[in-house]
Amino acid sequence: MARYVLRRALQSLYAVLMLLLIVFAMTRLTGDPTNQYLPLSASPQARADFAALHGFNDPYYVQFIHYVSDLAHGDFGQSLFKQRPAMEVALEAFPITLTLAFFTMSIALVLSIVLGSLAAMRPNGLFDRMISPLTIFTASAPTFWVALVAIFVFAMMLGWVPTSGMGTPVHWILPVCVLVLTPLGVLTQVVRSSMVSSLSAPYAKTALAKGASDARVVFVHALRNSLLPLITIAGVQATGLVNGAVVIETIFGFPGIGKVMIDSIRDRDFSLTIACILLAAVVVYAMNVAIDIMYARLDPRVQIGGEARR
Amino acid sequence: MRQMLGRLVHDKAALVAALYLLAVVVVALVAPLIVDASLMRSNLRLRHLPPLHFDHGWWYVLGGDALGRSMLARLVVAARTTLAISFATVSLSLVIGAAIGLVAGLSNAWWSTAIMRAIDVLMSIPSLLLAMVVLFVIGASPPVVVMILTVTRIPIFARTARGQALEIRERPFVSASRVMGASSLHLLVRHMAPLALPTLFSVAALEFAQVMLAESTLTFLGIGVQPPDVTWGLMVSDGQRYLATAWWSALWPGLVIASIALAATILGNWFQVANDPVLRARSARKSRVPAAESKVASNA
Amino acid sequence: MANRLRTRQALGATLLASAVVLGFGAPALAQQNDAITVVQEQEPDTLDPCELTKKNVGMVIRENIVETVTEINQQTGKVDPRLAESWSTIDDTTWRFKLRPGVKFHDGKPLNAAAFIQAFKRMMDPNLSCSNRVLYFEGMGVDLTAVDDLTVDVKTPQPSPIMPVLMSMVGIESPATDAHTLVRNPVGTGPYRLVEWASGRSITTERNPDYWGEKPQVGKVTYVFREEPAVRAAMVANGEADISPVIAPQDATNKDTDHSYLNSETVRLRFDIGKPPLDDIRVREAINYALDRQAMLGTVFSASWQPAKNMVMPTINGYNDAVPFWPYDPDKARALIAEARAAGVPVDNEILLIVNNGSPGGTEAPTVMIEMLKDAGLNVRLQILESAEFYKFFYKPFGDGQPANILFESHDNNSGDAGFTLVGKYASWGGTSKLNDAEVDSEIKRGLAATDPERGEIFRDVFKKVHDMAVDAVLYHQTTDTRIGPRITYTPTAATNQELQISQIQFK
Amino acid sequence: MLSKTPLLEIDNLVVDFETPGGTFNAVRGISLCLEQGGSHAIIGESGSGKSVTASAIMSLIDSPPGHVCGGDIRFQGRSILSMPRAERRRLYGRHIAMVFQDPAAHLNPVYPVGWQIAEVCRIHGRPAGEAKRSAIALMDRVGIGDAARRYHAFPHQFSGGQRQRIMIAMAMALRPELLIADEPTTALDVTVQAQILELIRELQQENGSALLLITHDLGVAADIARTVSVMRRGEFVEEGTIADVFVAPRHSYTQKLLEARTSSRPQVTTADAEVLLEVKDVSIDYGSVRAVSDVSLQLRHNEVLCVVGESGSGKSTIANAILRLREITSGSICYRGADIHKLGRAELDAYHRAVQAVFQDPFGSLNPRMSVFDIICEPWSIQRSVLPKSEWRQRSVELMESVGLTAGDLGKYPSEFSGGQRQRIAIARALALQSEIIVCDEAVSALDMTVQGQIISLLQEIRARMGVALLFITHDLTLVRNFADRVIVMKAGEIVEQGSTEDVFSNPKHGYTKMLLAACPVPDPVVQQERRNAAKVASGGNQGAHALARGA
Repeated sequence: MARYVLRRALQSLYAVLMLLLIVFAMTRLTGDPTNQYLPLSASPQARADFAALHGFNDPYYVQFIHYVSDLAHGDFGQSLFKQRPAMEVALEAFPITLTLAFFTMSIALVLSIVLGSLAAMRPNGLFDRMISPLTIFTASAPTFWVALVAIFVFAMMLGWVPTSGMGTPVHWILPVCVLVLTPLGVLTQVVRSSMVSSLSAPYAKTALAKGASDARVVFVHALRNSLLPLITIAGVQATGLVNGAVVIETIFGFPGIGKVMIDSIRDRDFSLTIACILLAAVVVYAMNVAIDIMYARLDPRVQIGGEARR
Repeated sequence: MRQMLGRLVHDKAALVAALYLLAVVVVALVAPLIVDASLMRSNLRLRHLPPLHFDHGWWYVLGGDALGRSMLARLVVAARTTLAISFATVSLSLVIGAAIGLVAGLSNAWWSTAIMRAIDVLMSIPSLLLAMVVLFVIGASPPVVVMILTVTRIPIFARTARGQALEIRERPFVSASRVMGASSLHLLVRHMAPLALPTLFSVAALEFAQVMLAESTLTFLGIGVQPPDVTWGLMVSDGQRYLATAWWSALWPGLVIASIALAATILGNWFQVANDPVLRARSARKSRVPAAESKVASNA
Repeated sequence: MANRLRTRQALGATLLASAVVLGFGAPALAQQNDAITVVQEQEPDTLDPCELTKKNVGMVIRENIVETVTEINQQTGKVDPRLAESWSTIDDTTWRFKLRPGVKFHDGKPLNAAAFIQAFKRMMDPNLSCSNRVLYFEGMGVDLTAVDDLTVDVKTPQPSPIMPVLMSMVGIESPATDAHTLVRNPVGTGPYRLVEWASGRSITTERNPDYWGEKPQVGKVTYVFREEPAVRAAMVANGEADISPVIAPQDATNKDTDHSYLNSETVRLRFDIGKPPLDDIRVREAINYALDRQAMLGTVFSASWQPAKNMVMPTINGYNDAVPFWPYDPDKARALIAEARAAGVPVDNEILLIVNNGSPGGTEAPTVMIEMLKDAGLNVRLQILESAEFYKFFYKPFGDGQPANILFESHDNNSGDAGFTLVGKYASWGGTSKLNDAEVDSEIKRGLAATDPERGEIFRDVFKKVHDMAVDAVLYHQTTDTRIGPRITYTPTAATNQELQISQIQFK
Repeated sequence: MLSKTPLLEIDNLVVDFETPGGTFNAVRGISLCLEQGGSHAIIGESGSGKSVTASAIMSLIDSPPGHVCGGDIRFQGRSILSMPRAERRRLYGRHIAMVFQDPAAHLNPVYPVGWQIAEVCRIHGRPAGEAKRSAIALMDRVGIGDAARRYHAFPHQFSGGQRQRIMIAMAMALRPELLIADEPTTALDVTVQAQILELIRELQQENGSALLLITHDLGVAADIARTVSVMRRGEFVEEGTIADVFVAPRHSYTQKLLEARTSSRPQVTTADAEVLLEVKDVSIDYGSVRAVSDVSLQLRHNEVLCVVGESGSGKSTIANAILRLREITSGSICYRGADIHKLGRAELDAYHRAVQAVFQDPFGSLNPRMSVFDIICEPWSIQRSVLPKSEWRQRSVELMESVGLTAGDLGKYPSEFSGGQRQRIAIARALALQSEIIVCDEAVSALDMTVQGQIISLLQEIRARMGVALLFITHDLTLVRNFADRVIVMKAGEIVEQGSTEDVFSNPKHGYTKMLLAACPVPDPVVQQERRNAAKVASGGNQGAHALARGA
C-alpha cells in the first residue's frame, strides 16, 4: 500500500509539473498586472520600476525558470496583492474550503444513499417518481441563484439562520445546504440506478434464496456493490465542488480557496493563483489515490496498481 | 428509428420531455419571426412590470425586466443563443472527446495512456478558473464561451468514450473484424463509434444542462456572454440583483434552465435504457424486444 | 486492524480540524452593548498606514487607527487640523506644520517631528510601493526637516499651494513600524486600535483608552466582508451588522435605514477624440444631445444621482456653475449626425462603448445608452471588460491598435481642488486623458501654479472650454447608498466613500 | 405411505410474463410431486420454462414483468404462494435451498466466501461464532482445502468449480429438506462437472434431502436423478423415471433430444491432402504465465481438426494466435509454408481472406447495431478486391440461403434472431471471403443441444460442399466424435494426445483423455452408473476428485 501511494505520488508529480506549465502560461497570458497595482497617476517610470521589481518585463520563459527554481526551494512566491507568501495565504484559506467540502460531501453521500436506495427499492414507485425529478431539479438550478434565494427566504424572511459569514456552526447551515444540492442530485441518481441493477443482480437472488430480508438484501448485499460507482462519481463531484465553492464563498463571505483563487485571477496575483491551483491539484490527486484505495477495499476484485492485496 | 419512436411513446415521462424540448427548439428557431424588435428595446416606463397582468399585452404576461423589456420576449430570444451555445459546446466536446477517447481506447500504446493522463490534468484544474483566465485574455463572446466550455467538457466525453472503447474492443465481433483484416479506422468507424454513441449521447443530454449552468455562472462572475447577446444564464445573473424587488426577473429564466435540464436528463436516461437491451429488460414495464424474451424467461 | 485504526485517526483529525474551523475564534452573533459590526465589500489586502488612501484600507484605519496630518472638512470643503494643530507658509516653497502636543501612539511612543518625518520617509520608500507615494507625492521632491520636537518644515522645489490638502492623505504611524514591508498591524494615534485581523473573516478594533481627543461612544468594531451587495443589505436588515457603507441602489428600499450621499464621484463618457468619427465635434455634440440623462435616473441609475456638467462636485474649487447642461434633444442629435455624414465623416464606423464590469448601472445602463446612440444614427457596440482589460483602454499608454471607443468612467475627487481632475482627464500628459490640446494644456499648467482666487478662475475657464469642445459627455454626480441599522446614528458624507470614522457613530 | 404429505407439490402452475408483444406464457400449467429424499430432474432447452419453475418455487420471479397467475406450490403441504413473506423467508435457506447456474455471478463479489456461507446460518438465528465454525466445516466438507484460511478469500479468488462447491456448501449449510439445483454444472468443465455432481449426490444422501435438478443436459439428469420431466414451451411433454423416459421415450421431442448428437460423419479422406496451416513449436506467454508451450499441429485441406481441452488448456489461445489476435512468444505459424508473422501487406490480406473465424458467444459475435446485410458484407467492405459492390446483394442472399436462412432476414438485426440463427449468420460471414480455413472457437458451446446438432450438421455440409478446412475448438469431447477427422487433446497448454477420431475414442492412450471420456455423462442411467464407477477408479476415488478440485 505504501509503495503504491508513493508510486502514485511520483506519477502525480509529473502531472503537477504539466499543470504548472499550463497554469503558468495561462496566467502570463492574462497580461501585465502593473496597471492593476499602480494607480491612475503613476508615472511611466513608476510602472517600469514596478514591472522590473517583479520581473514582469522578463521573457516568459525566464519568468518560468525563475518560478520553478524558487519552487524547488519551497518558495511559492509572494502574493502581490496580499504582500504575503502566496502559499501562506493559500494554506490559510484551504481548511475552510475543505471543511465546507467535507460536510457537503458527507451529507450528500449519506442522503443520496438513503434516498437513492429507497427510490431503487420500488422502481417507478411513487417515491421514485417523486425523488428523481426533484433531485434532477436541485442539481440543475444555478447555485448562485439558489444561494441568493435561500438567503432571502431563510435568513431575511424567516430569520432562521444568519445571512452569511462563518462565525458559528449555525452560519454553515445555509452554504452547506446550497452547496449540497448539486452533488446530492447527481449522487442520488447514481445510487438509484446502480442500486436498481445491484438489486436485480444474481447475488441478490442468492441472498433472497438464503431467506434474507428485503432490508438485508438492500443494505448489506446491494449497497456495498452500489458504493463502487458512487465513490467514482463522488470523486468527480468533489473535484467539481471547487467550482461551486467559488460561488458560495463569494456570496456567503467564506474566505476559502475558491474565493482566494478567483480574486487572485482578477488581481493578476500570479503567484497566489498558481499556489492555489497547485494546492487544489495536490488534494485532487490525493483524493484520487484515496478513491482508488477505497475502491480496492470495497471491491476485492480490484487490485491497486496491479499488485495483489493479499 | 421507428422502433425508438415506439419506445418513446411507451414512456410517458420521456415523451413529455421530448415534446417540451422540441417545443423549445422550435420557439428558438422561429424567435426572430415572432418577436418584434420593439419588444427588445428598453421601455423604462415598464421597468419591473409585475408578471401575470395583461394590461400591456400578452408579451408582458411574465412581467418586465429592469429596462422594461418583455420577459417573455427576452426568454424567447435568449432561447436561441442559449441553445446554440449549449448545443455547439456539447456537440463539439462530444465529437472531440469521443474521438480522443475512442482512439485512446483502441490502442494500448504509451501515447494512449499519455493522452488520458493529460485529460486527467485538464480535469484537475477547476473549470471555472480555466474559463476565467481564458475569458480575461480573449474577452467574452459566444464563440469564446463555447470554446472554453468545450475544453472543460472534453474530459468527461473522452473518459466515457475510452471506457466504452475498452469494453467494445474485447467483443467477439471486433475480433471477427480483425480476423478479416480490418484496419483500426474500420474498427473505429464501423464498430466502436456506433456502439459507444448511445452512451455518449445520454452523457451529452446530461451535459447539456451542465453547460447552461456553467454559462450562467460565468455570467454571474462577470465573464460570460455580454449584452446585446442574451442567454438565460445572463438573465438569471442580471435578475438576481432584483431578488428583493422584482423576484420574477431571475425566476423565469432559472425555471427554464432547470426545466430544460430536467427534460434533458429524463430524455438522456431514457435514451440509455432504450438502447440497452439488458437495462431495458430490467426496467419494469418498459419494452423488451421479442428475442430477449427467451433470455429472461429461461436460465439465460 | 492497523489500517482501520489509522482511518479512524484520520477521520478524527478531520473532524477536529472542522470543529476548529467551525466554532472557535468566532465573533458572537449577538452584539455587545457598545460594539458594532461594519460590513464592507472587500477585505483590505493590507492595513499599512501608507496605503490609507486605498478605499479598503482607509475604511478601516483612516482616522480610526491611524490619523492624518490634516483633514478635509466635508461640510465646508476646508482643511481642518488633525495631528497638525496649525500650519503656515514660510516662503513660496516651504510650509511649516505644528504638531499637536501630548499625543501618544498605541504603543506608548510620543508623536513628534521625528515620528512624522520617519513616517513620511517610509511612505516615500520606493521599495514599499505605497500607493500614497505613487498617487500624490511621486516626483514632487518633498523634503521634510524638523524645526523642533513638534514642528516640521515641508519644502518642495516648486511652489505647492495645496500642501495642506495633500497632508490630509498622510497618516503618521508609530516609529516602531517595520520599515521594509507593508504591515498588517498598524500602530497609530487614533481613537481605535487593532485587536485582531482574522484573515478572510473579520478585523476587530477597540476603543483606545488613551486617545487624545473626545472619547467615542462605540467601544468595539468588527469589520466583515461580503462581496454580494444584496447580502450586505440583508445583514443590516437582519441585525447581523450595524452599517453597510455601500449597498446596491436596488436594495436601498427602506427609507428608515437607507441613506444616499454624494460620494464625490462623477461619471462621464470619455470620447476617443483622436479617432474618426469621434474626431468630429458634431458627432461628439450629437452624443451629448442623444443621451436622455433624466430618463436614466431612477431606472438604470440610482434616483438620487444628480445630473452633472463638470467632472467635479460643486463643492470643489474650480467648479464652473455657468457651464450649461446638455439638453436631451434627439432630433438635433440626428441632424448633427446627418450633417457630419454629409460632410464625409465616417459616422457608420463602429465605435466601442467600453464599460468596466461591476461599474454602476451594470449592463443595463450601457444597453440603454447604446440604444439612444443608435437612434441618433451611430454604430455603437458594447464591450464589457474585466478590470485588468478595461485598464488597457483606460490608462496610457493607449495601444496603437485600439479601435475608436467611448469609455464609461467614474472619477473621484474629494480633495477640494479641481487640479487632479483637470490634469488626469484633460491635460495631454494626464494618465487617462484622450485630449491633446495645447491651449488647454497651458491653461491647466498656469492654474496649477496659481493660488486662489486666480486658480479657481482658471480652472473654471478650462471646464468651460472642454465643455464647448464636447471633449466628453459628463453625466452624473454619483451617490452611494448606505444602510445604517436602527441601533446607531451616523451621517454619511462624501468622505464615507474613503473612510468611516467610527467616532462619528452614536448609539440611539 | 400414501397418506404421507409429499415434500413438494407443484399444482397446475402458470407463470406469465408481460411483454410489449403481449403476454408470454412461460409456464403453462405444470404439476409435479416430489417425495422426501427423492430426486427429480426437469429437462428442457432454453426458453422451455424450467428455470422459471425453479424461480417460482423460490419466489424469485421478477415482478413485474413476470407473475404467477395460476396454480399453487406447496411445501410439506403448506402453500408457499399464499404464505406471508416473513414466513416464506424462514423457509428459504433453511428448508428449501438453491444452487444457481453461474456461481461467479451468484456469489456477492465484495464479501468473503466464508462470510457468505455463514450468513445463511446467521439469518436463521445461529450465533455468529457457531456460524463461522460451521461454515469452515462446510467448506472443508465440500472439498475446499485450507478452509480456515480461505474462509476470508473472495469469490474471484476461486476457480469455477470451487465457486460451485461454495454455492453448494451455502445451500447445504442448514441441511435443507429440498435442494433445487438450477443448471449447477453448465459452465463447468466435464471433469469438474463430474466431481460437482458426485458432491451433490453425496451431500444429498448424507442429509436425506430431496433434489430438484434443472438441466438441459440429459447426461447430467441420467447421472443424478431418479425421475424426470421433459419440459417444452412451458409444458411437461413427458414424465416418468429416468430409466423409462431415456430408454423408451414416448414423445417425439424427447426422442429428438436424445438423438441430437447421433449424426453420422461422411467419410472424407484427407490424410494426404495439402497442408494449409502448420503450427510449429509455438509457445505463448501471458505475462509470466506460460499459456501454451511447444504446441505443433497441422491442418490439411478440407480437414476437420478438433482441439479438445478444458478451460485453461490453451486451446483458445492457439486459435487466437492462428487468427493473429495474439502474439506468440516463440515458434512459428506457417500458412502454405509462409510464416504468417513475416508476411507483406498483400500476403497478409490474402491470409486474412483465407482464414476466418466463428466465435463462441452468439450474442457478442455480431455487432448489434448492424443489419444482417451489413454484417455479411463487412468482409467485402474490408477486403475491397474480393467482390464488386454491385454483387453484394446477390451474393449475401446466396450465403444466407446456404446457412439455412432467407433473403428476408438480411434486413433484420441480430437481436431478432435466436442463438442458433446468429451462429448461422456468423458462419455465413465467415464464408463470405471463400476462405480455406474456418476457425470455430467453441462455436456451439453456448447453444442448446438440439441446436448444437443442427449447427454441426451445417458445418459438415459446408465442409463437404465448399471444401473448407475446419479447426474446431471445443471442451466437449463427445460432441466431436461423429464430426472430427482428427482430434487433439490439450491439457495445461500442452498436447497430451492426438490422432484420428476413431483411435482417440476407441483407444485413448493418455490418462487425461480417458478421464475426459469417462467424465462426460451419457443419457443412459445404466451406462452412466457404470461410467461413474469406472471414473472413480480411474481418478483414484473420492480423494482424487478432491485433489483435482483444488487444482481446478
